[in-house]
Amino acid sequence: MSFVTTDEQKALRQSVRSFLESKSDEAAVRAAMVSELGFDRALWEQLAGQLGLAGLAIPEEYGGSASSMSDLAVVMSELGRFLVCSPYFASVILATNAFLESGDKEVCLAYLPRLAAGELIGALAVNEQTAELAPDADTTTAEQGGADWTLSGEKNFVLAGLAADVLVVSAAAPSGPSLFVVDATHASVERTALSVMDMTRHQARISFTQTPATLLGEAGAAAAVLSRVAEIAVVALASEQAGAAERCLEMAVDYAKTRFQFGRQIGSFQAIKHLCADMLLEVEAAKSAALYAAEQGDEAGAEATRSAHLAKAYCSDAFMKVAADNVQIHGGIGFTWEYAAQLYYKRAKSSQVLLGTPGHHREKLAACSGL
Amino acid sequence: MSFVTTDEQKALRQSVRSFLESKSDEAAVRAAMVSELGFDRALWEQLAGQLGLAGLAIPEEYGGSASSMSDLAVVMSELGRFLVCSPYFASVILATNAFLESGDKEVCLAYLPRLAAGELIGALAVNEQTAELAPDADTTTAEQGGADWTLSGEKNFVLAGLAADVLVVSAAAPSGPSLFVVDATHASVERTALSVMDMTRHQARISFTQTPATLLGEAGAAAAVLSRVAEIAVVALASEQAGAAERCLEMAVDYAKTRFQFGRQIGSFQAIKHLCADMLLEVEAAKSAALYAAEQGDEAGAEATRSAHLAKAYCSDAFMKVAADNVQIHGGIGFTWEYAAQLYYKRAKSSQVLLGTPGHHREKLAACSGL
Amino acid sequence: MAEQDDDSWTERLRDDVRGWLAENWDPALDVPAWWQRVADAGWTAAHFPADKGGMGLPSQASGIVREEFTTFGALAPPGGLGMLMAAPTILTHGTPEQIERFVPPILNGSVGWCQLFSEPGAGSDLAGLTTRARREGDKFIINGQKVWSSGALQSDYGMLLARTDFDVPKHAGISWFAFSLNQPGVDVRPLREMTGQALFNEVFFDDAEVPVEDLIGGEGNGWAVTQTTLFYERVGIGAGGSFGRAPNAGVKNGIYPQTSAGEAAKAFATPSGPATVALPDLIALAHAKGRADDPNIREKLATLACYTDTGRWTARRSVVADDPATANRLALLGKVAQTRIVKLAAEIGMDLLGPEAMLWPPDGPDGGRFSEYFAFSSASSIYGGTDQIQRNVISERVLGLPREAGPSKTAPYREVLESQRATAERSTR
Amino acid sequence: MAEQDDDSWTERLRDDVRGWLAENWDPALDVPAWWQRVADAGWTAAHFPADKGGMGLPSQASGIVREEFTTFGALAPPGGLGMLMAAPTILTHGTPEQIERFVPPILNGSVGWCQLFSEPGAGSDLAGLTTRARREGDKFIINGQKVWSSGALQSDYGMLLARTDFDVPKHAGISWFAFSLNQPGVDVRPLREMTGQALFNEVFFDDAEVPVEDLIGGEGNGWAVTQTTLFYERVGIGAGGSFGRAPNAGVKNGIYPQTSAGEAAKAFATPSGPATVALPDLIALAHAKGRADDPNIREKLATLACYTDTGRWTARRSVVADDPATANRLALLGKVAQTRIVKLAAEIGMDLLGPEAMLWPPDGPDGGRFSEYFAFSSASSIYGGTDQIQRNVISERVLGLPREAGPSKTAPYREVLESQRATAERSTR
Repeated sequence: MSFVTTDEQKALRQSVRSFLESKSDEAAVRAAMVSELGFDRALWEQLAGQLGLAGLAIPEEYGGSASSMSDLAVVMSELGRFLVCSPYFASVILATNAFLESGDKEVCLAYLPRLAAGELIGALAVNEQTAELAPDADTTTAEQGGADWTLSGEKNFVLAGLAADVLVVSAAAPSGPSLFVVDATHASVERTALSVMDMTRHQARISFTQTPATLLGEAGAAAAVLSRVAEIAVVALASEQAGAAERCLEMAVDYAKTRFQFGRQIGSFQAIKHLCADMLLEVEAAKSAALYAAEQGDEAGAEATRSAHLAKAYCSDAFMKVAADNVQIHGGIGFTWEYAAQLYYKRAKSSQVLLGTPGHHREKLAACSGL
Repeated sequence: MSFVTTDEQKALRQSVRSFLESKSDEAAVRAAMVSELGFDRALWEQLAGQLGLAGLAIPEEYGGSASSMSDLAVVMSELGRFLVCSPYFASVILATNAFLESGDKEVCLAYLPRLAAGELIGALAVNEQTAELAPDADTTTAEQGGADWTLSGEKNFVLAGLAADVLVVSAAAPSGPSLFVVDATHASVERTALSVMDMTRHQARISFTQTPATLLGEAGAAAAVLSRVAEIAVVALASEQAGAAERCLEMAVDYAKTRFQFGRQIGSFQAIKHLCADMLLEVEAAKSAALYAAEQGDEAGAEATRSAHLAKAYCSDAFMKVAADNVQIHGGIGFTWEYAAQLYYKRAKSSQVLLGTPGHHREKLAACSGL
Repeated sequence: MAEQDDDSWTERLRDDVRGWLAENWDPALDVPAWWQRVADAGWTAAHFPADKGGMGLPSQASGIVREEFTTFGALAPPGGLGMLMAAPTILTHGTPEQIERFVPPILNGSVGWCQLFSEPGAGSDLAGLTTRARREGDKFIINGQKVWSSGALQSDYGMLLARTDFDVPKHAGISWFAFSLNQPGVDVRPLREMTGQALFNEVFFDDAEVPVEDLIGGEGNGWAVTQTTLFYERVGIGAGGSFGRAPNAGVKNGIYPQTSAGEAAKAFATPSGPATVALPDLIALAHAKGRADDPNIREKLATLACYTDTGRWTARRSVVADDPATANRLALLGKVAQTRIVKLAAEIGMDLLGPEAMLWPPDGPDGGRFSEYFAFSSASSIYGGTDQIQRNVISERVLGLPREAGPSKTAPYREVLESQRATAERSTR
Repeated sequence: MAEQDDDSWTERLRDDVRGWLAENWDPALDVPAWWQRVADAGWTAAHFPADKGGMGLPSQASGIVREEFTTFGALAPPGGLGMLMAAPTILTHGTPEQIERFVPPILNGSVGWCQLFSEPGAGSDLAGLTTRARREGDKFIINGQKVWSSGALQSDYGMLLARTDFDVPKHAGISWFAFSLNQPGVDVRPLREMTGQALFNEVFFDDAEVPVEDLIGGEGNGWAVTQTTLFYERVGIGAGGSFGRAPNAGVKNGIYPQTSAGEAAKAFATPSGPATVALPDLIALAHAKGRADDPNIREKLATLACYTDTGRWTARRSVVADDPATANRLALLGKVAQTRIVKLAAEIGMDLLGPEAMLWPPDGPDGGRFSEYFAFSSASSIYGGTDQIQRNVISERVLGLPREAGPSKTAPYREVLESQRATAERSTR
């Protein structure tokens, strides 16, 4: 572990932050979250084009900039801070890594350059009854006729499912769970928006009826590929959670300094002060867990796996606690629709559950720790 | 549920409290806890004789006063409040109820009148590896030769094991786990004091080598009898815990009012005030649980079982938390040997574990609650 | 969880109610006529004195009466904030004339009440309110703003706290009014909450009026009157309240959505709004989700059982306590006891749902009620006085710990406000 | 839990240490001679400036050096409170002459130090101390009492805070002395703790003396000096300290229990006293008790893993931070992070033991260490500043939240004490 922030990372954070401060303030978030597709296309194109963030995770041979997980973590934490409504996580983290980890150079060459440029938006359609990218229980099936595959079945909880142009889908093939690439706009694909608590992160239910599909990687390899994709994704998500949690603390502290009750700033009361101190402990511990997991995350291995589970378990509960404490410190106004505290509270819940609950990851962490 | 305290109960509490205030103050507790047998015989004789408390749980036909569990709960909570070092729980609750629940009139007639008078001290020797009065795993064995039984094996965690005159012992007999009465002073009985954290409650390891024993009740009936004895005992223990917890709160509040730091009573700081308020919630909830379980405790049944598990689970953790908070509010002095806070802290731990951890009882409570 | 009331008076009361209903329940009556009949018989507030429209029974009687009405299938006596808070407050502090004028319309359900206490700048510090009541002849002119008024849109009257004097110390300048909402100077605006619903309202006063004879408890004595109101609120929000299970009283201007008492009884029997998520719901959900054997879930549900039952039992101990100090001590714990129940129940619900916890009504199991309850649960430690305020109150009034030093309690409130404004300016500069 | 330092200087440092030890480690030397050799080479405080006996390396160097010494089997450089707190304080606030006089005997381990800060009446409120230092010619005369001095019986010097002026405001009348314990006016009495051990002492001063030239940082400037001492204490108690793993320095009067450095190294390699109960111990215990598959235990141990690792990583981030504000922000969290680790570890240990949790040394698994650790754990939120004080400090110094109003900060402390006495009398009457 180094925990050293490079000058490049500092510059990256600064540029993303200034960009989002002007382009994704609370009003922009609220506008995007009630839009049909749940994101602002102009913002997406600038993130991908002007800032070049869509290609961060992609090797140069496919048109990306081959950055480290620690760089990605910087971007994710800023996206979390601003609650950005964006297919970034779905496309740049989930779908892109599914392509990459498949090892299928031909298909990668066909899609990754456009994903890296942000011209295509990808999504990963694996979950049916669980949220953990575990394809073993897939009821979606793949049938082969000659060289062609078709998929039939239904996927649930697909992030950016409506926004996506291309889907990576897991399905039960004769040789086991396999990954496929599907044109999201094909007539046989039916996409339904889910009603979700966290409106800053739209999700869809997607059904396939004999939908033409291209095999991605080797048939039967989905479980291994997705296991590594999930590991990378929870590390990215942990950074997003830590960034959002830090913003909740700042909101709470700012309010505590400016809100007067009993003729005093409420931040002068020990009950509030100590709650804020505990929030800081959670925030910094979450940042530590996310940073460490990102440092370990570039290469697969036992420590990458362990630190990913630890980061997701810890950051999930830390963000949830800090978001709830932020509501509490704001009192009644924190509970109103019009105030931003509720957006973070709901984001904290969706992030906590996404890709496996903290309890799920603690169980995995125990299994990685000699238990 | 009535939660009505009768005038008789109020009078009982008052008389026990005044008695213990003069006879079992902290100095008396410290003297008794380092004595060889761990109790003050004069105090025991007065409790049994002058106050008539040893016969509370015993029907009149055996020389007792046939009081209700709610009455017993009053006594137990006062004993808890003063951390009284006494074989009361071992003899009056555990051993006495083992006699009674066995339904063995002949043996009861032989022992209960003297137990009711406090002339005999009883103890219950069941536990070997667990603390839950579960005789199924007994390695202690009972052999029958004609009408005579002998016991061989070792019992652990026997409350008042050194102080006792007579032991009720569980052992594996041919027809299953059975209960026996043993003369604690018999030469074949070897008693060793355990080194315990909570010195106000001495325990012993007791080994039997072909020790003569009298069968108590029916052979093979130990599990059923002890299950009910455990139910009664945890209700009594819960009352003791609630009483001791209440005393911890009082100590903490008194100290918070008289200790000055930063030129203020520390009880004027919100951190301390709110901790005390939370302690009150725990104490009153514990009292509620203990009172309810005592009201339900006179007759066996589903609600008696459920409320006993709930009371032991809740009161255990409430007392432990309140005892730890009391140390915290006292700061450094609370951590010293010479200050009473540590005695309650250690008593809280022994009480928490005795007759099954809170986790054990929550699991049972879940099983009683449709899970 | 069998429970027995071994007090024989409660059994007698239940018999009396059933007997009376057998003779009097008429589903064809309109709601006002039925409630008038109920009130005339004394059932609405059986725990009130006999000469004040009640029967002089112990306080748990009102809950028992409502249980029997509901079990019988009859429309229960009116409840709502009027019964919960306004009636007992006016009974305690009102003049005989005021009691005569305000209490009967609460008991017969013809007038609905809301609370007009909190302000944007006066939440936890309720006494910091600045809504102004200026005396003009035989009336007061009201200007200012209130917030967090639940049911204000459906109410005829509000319990209004306003400052009648800025030149005396903070707590001495407050008065408590029975305030008619049916007048031009009042603007009620729904306030949308995190749940997406608008249970609460903002209420704006622009030269609204209240006659002098509707001032309860005397000018400048409002803070003392408020303590009574808040006491009944705490008892009600805590685990022991019985009016939450009663239909709301008098819908604004006497208009009822149902045409007959029978229809109203049916509507009341069908729960509406964000239903509470309680232990039995979660046990059923655990089975439905195949998690009933999960030791971590069992541990949490058992803990919830402990919180729920001890909350209920402690509330009961408060009710049957034979000295007021004990009753008060236990009643004051109700709110914080309730918070931990609500938060743990909400958390277990989310835990059991797994990925479906991300859904929201109308999606998600059971119409998304568990998600909605989770959002709602964040407010449980805020409404009715934050948990921080509850703990202050408990530690000071029950445990006798010292109050915190604050700005002068004796300075005219005008000066306190000015100095506060100066500090705020300094700290934002 | 593989960890890699990708900073190449640390690898170079490790090589240097190993190389030096290969040439210099001599187990036959007596301890003072060995430690003199170590100090002369600059290893004791490699993070100190080169002209102050160190090597000018980053602060994590001292931990790395000690690791390598221990791995090599050599007696590690001296640690203890002198290295942890006294040396950096004197380095920061002392005169060149004082640094020259006090620091080298710390680096070569010939003089052991303890802390003389807390008093019976000044715990959380350390600045409320009343031990008096009265100037008489070229010395100060000390009267009063200290408490919670760990190692005072084994130390030659104490970091003494005493009040040199009662007629100025509370924080302005305090001075920081390097105080010799080896004199007649000092009485050190062991203080028995809940664990039955006496790690701490009470220290009584009866006309004890300290020469003027041992006043560090100037008269009346002790509070500022203390902040430096406390900063190093916090860093040390928190998850990041490295001197806890080092042998204590100079046992009183230069007498060492071991005759040779080799023996001392062996003694240090064998842990003594109430050993910490850490995650690996508990994982082993879970297996030994057949509870490794229990989901509730797994959940708790995983949580402990989270606390432990995030505590370690946050401490590390503090060490490598390139701005002092971040370093301080993270270091200040160390103590509260440590509390939750200790308390959870102690609780899991008890949980795993079942009925054996009731036992006490010498009975119980592993000699009763888990029970002893549980008793000890209650102090983790108290020693080194209670968690309440830590949270005050974090919220004020890191988050910038306002201090609480207290008694006047400008009044002469004598008056504050008098008014406090009056309040106390009133409240106990």
